[in-house]
Amino acid sequence: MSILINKNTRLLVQGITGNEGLFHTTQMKAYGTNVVAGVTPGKGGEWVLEGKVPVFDSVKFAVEATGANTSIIFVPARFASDAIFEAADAGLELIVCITEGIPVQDMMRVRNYLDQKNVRLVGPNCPGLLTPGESKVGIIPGDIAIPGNVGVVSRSGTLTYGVLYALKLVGMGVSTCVGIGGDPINGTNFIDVLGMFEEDPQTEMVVLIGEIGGSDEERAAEFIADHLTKPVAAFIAGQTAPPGKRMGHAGAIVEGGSGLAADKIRALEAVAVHVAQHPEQIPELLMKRV
Amino acid sequence: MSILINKNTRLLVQGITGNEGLFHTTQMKAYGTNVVAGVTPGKGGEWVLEGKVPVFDSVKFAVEATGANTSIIFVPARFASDAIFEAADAGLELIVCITEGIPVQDMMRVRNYLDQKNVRLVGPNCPGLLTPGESKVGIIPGDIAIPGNVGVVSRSGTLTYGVLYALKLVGMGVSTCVGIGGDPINGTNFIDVLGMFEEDPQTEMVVLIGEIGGSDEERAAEFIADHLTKPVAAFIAGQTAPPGKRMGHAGAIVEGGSGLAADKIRALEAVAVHVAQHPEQIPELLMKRV
Amino acid sequence: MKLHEYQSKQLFSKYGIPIPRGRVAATAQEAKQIAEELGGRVVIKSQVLVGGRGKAGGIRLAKSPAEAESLATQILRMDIKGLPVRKVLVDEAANINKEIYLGITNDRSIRRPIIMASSAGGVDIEEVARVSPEKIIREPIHPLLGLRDYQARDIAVAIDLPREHWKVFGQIARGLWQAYQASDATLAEINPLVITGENTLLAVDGKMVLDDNALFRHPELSEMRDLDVEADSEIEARKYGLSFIKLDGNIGCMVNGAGLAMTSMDIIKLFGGEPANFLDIGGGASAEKVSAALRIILSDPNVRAILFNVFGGITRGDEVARGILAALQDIRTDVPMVIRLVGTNAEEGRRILADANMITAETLAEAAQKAVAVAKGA
Amino acid sequence: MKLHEYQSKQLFSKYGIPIPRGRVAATAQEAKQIAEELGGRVVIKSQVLVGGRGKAGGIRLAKSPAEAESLATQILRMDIKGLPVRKVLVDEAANINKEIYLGITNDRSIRRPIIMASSAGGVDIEEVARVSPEKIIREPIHPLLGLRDYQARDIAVAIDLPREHWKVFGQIARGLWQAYQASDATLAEINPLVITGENTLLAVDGKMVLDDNALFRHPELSEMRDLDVEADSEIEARKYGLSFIKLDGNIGCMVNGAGLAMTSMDIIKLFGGEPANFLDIGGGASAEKVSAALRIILSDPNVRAILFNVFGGITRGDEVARGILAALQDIRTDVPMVIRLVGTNAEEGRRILADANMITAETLAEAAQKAVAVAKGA
Repeated sequence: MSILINKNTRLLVQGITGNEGLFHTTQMKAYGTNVVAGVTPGKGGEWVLEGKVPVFDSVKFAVEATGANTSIIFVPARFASDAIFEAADAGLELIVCITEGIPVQDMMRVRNYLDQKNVRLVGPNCPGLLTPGESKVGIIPGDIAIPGNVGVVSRSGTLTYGVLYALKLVGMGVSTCVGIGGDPINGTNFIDVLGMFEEDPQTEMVVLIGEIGGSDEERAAEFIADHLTKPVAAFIAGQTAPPGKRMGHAGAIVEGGSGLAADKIRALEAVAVHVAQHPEQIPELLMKRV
Repeated sequence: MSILINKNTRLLVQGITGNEGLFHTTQMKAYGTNVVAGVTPGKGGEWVLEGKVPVFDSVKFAVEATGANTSIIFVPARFASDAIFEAADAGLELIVCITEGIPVQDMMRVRNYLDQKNVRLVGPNCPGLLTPGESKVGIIPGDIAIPGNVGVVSRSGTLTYGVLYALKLVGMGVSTCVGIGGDPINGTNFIDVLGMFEEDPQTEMVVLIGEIGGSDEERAAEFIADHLTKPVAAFIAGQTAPPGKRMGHAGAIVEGGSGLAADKIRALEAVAVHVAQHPEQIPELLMKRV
Repeated sequence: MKLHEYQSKQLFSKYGIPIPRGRVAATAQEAKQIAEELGGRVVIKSQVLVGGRGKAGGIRLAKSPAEAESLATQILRMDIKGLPVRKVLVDEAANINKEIYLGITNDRSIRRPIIMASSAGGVDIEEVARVSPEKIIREPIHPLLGLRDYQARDIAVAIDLPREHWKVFGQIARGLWQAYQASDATLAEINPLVITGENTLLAVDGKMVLDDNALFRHPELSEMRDLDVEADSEIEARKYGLSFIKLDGNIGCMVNGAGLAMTSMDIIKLFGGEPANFLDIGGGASAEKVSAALRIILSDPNVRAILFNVFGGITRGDEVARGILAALQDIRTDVPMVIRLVGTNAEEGRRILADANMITAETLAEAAQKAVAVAKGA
Repeated sequence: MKLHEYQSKQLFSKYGIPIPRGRVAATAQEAKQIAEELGGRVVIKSQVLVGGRGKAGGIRLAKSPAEAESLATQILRMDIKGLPVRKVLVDEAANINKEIYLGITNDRSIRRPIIMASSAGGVDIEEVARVSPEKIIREPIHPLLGLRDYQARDIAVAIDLPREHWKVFGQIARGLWQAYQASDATLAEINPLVITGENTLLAVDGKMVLDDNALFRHPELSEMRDLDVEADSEIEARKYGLSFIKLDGNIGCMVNGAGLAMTSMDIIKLFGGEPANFLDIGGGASAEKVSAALRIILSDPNVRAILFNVFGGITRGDEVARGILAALQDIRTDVPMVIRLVGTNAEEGRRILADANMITAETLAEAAQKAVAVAKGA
């Protein structure tokens, strides 16, 4: 078992003929993900990946033709919210949006709309999902994680890779890794994923990687206290970030005293989560807990 | 029993200090309706109806202070959609909008919003509701109907009064009369009310009053065939209306062959509904059926 | 409220939709001058608020300014379906390779606007919709989110529009939606949207209908109303907030409520009469309004009887009665009047009218039968 | 992107919010002239993108044009919190009876914009929020429906605004929302919104922050960016799409990903060092971008060591490596460099850099420890 993606995932790639789309589609396919279709308006009828994946002009037509149930979005930021609406309206169950830099008001409209539909969005501005050995829907390098019993959820991208790699180096495997993205408004938050890990029999312990800004980690701490029976280790990035400075992620703005790393660490430690001083300590913290 | 309104209705009147609002509030109170509050922005703190009903500046404050659970709206058309949003956001369960002439795009936005909330809107452009002997929320003259077992649902206003009056003249009483209004986009349609009448033990037979335009009567016919065990009599106004002419109600536009009275009558008769040639025949049709 | 073609296209242009160069003219001389400015072949198009102008000869191609003048002279003398032509639009003639239909209207069954398109555009689009509904592509528009770009693209694909036109088609669809929403329209239509000989997209004809209820927030659009095409009685009625439509019969009707007004017409016919009009005085009609309504009915020389059918709710019987009395003081008339007055303050109303020499009735059926009888001179 | 007060107020005015008469001046002479035109008492306000201008002496009242000139001279020489004053706004002085706070920002916890107001407006509003949060009224705004009129009214009631001001307050709230939405702002704030001695409402100070990610659809707003107030290195960084913030330490950092970049800073501190900057080269960084990043880091004379921490995902190790090589051909430097390169195409990247004389590390901890050591001259 795993969460969100597995062998039954039939993946559609929006923006498949762009540089990034094509590169990562190749990687996903090589990893074993069942990539059934791509969409690039104006390129319908072409084929990519040596004639293995058909390209459609629209998500609706691609879904009708291939039975795709999951979409990953690589389209540029200014078109990305439309791509999410298109995927949602075409009836996909899971949408993973890699694109970074989507205007925040676009995302508020998207999220408000999706909340009335039976669809899950992961991201945007996220590295996507990896269920080692089964399926990869995103840009997480496939060779840095092995199958196992650790569920990983993170707001960060490359920082997550470091944690996965550190786990692999000590022989610890991962059930599913979910990058939820660092934007202030996104589709899936810590609580959503923690609940799924709690339900997933394969997952026996959980790693949570947060960062400064917002209060998702604090709410995750409450959720862990009330609902999680599995041990959790965490790391919070930005402990030394100067207050008020914008840190690349729109989400990483420390606003008026809230969102500080110290507060998040305190909240997590208060509910018996071990918080690492630096991310490479995570494996030993997990081993202590089990 | 009755539907939608009864002795427990605690009514709030939006636009209570206007001419119409004040006149009909007086009538409703005289009928026995429990009018607990009024709202007119800028007149909060005043009292109307000889000091019996307090006026508030906003629906939220009125609900907090009086526990109102139903609202009736008499505010002018250009402010009416805002008044509906205000009532919905204040948590009222039932909103009856009397106002006519609300722009149709306003109503599409209102209806889309309300569909995600647990609130029922009746109207706009409707005469409201009457549960004879118990409660009146609207402008239907109280003395033209007596309590009884006939449920009445209608798209029209004064035409309905004629039917109620004709029932009274032969001694037939009414459980609840619901004027759903003649606008193309409204809150409650025939099907909603027919379902409630079917559930209501007091109601033993039903009168449906339709008019040209749209296809609500056709859908009501389907619903009657599938769900109604109680006898239904009907009248459809506009049998001689010239096609394509606008008949006052925005809803009463005959568009390209659909919405014709003849089609509606055919659909209803096909499911064993007796359709009257003129509204004053309704009582005898009902008596035949029972 | 319907807009003329030239008004609709001006609005479209404001929202980025490409339209032909052209201007409106009220005289043949002006039409000639515009043709000269446009320097070549022009189309002379009658501006009347009714369909079927082309088939009636109201749209003609002129190959020279002189021909433009002579065709404009002819067209400006025409009546089309009873409407006099007072203006013509002089547009640069387009070379038409293909005609597409694109329109937005409200779909009451789904409670949303809907955008429709077809590769079989042109004058026979209604026939296409009837015979081959699958050739009409329909996309509902979310009332809060508006038309999405991907929807315009899906439509372009579905009507087999060549790829090179997708981008401009998307702009046109977005522009049409913006025009529709910003103007509170109930219909916005480009028919045909053509692919020209130069392989560009061009909105050759356009039509908009605005929501009368929303005109209060569009004063600049209200001013576009063409009073020339309405009967004087209808203009007068609108001034007083009355809903009035002139018909061909001889029994004038004054009723409160559209449903009851239609029913009154139905029942007059049922008993063998012919209504002279539809007239809804609306809710809460004041004496002034009622008085105006009566004047409008009596201005029709065909009227042989008047049926008043008022069921008080918002409208109060006493006010209606006072309105009738006031009107009868101004206008001397021998037309017999039948009145049925029930509901709110009806008793007081009947008291007020006691001396007015009117035929009274209890029920609608009785009132209609009496009106039919007196109209026939019985 | 922050807007200056004068820019924010111009935008507000466009959306119907009343603002004081006034203009911006770059010299004391201009300030004097504007004061003459305004014909009376004026306020001279430094235009710097930082809070606390008033307390720092950057906002002064002038009773005459001559005084305006002399105060402008003083203010135009000031530095406020490190930012030089290059412009002053000369506004007609208002008689202030009461100060109200009104602002809109995004509330990420409810995923909606939120409008906030307080009767205790003015410079101490943050203190009010901290000490008496109940004095701040909050109303969430539906992202698709926008601010509703009734919400503005509810706020007016809740802050005890006298009734005579409700209508104009409603217009101001609606205008602020429109400005916020139409500009893709993340903050739009009027503080104070004053009730004047003449009993009118006036937006005396204003502030807007725009969403950098949405500037592509607001070219006219992008042009308002004030390059004067940014460090050259930050302007250069934005040109290449890098996210860069200058700090006070001596270990330059070049990292891909904001979270990893923050973590790199955290871990440098953990091992006793001080980062010289935050630098996120973003996803899919090209050689050109990496090269620019390196130049920017090396332009800081404090830098004693550089830590490269790249974990390939979208970013490919080989591209990063080529970027470093390219930069090192342009810029001769003796600054020691520690590199950690893992993930997509990392192996090829390491091969490319084999001859570049860099210190390599396997783990982040190792990399940070090595960087701290070489920065201390070990």
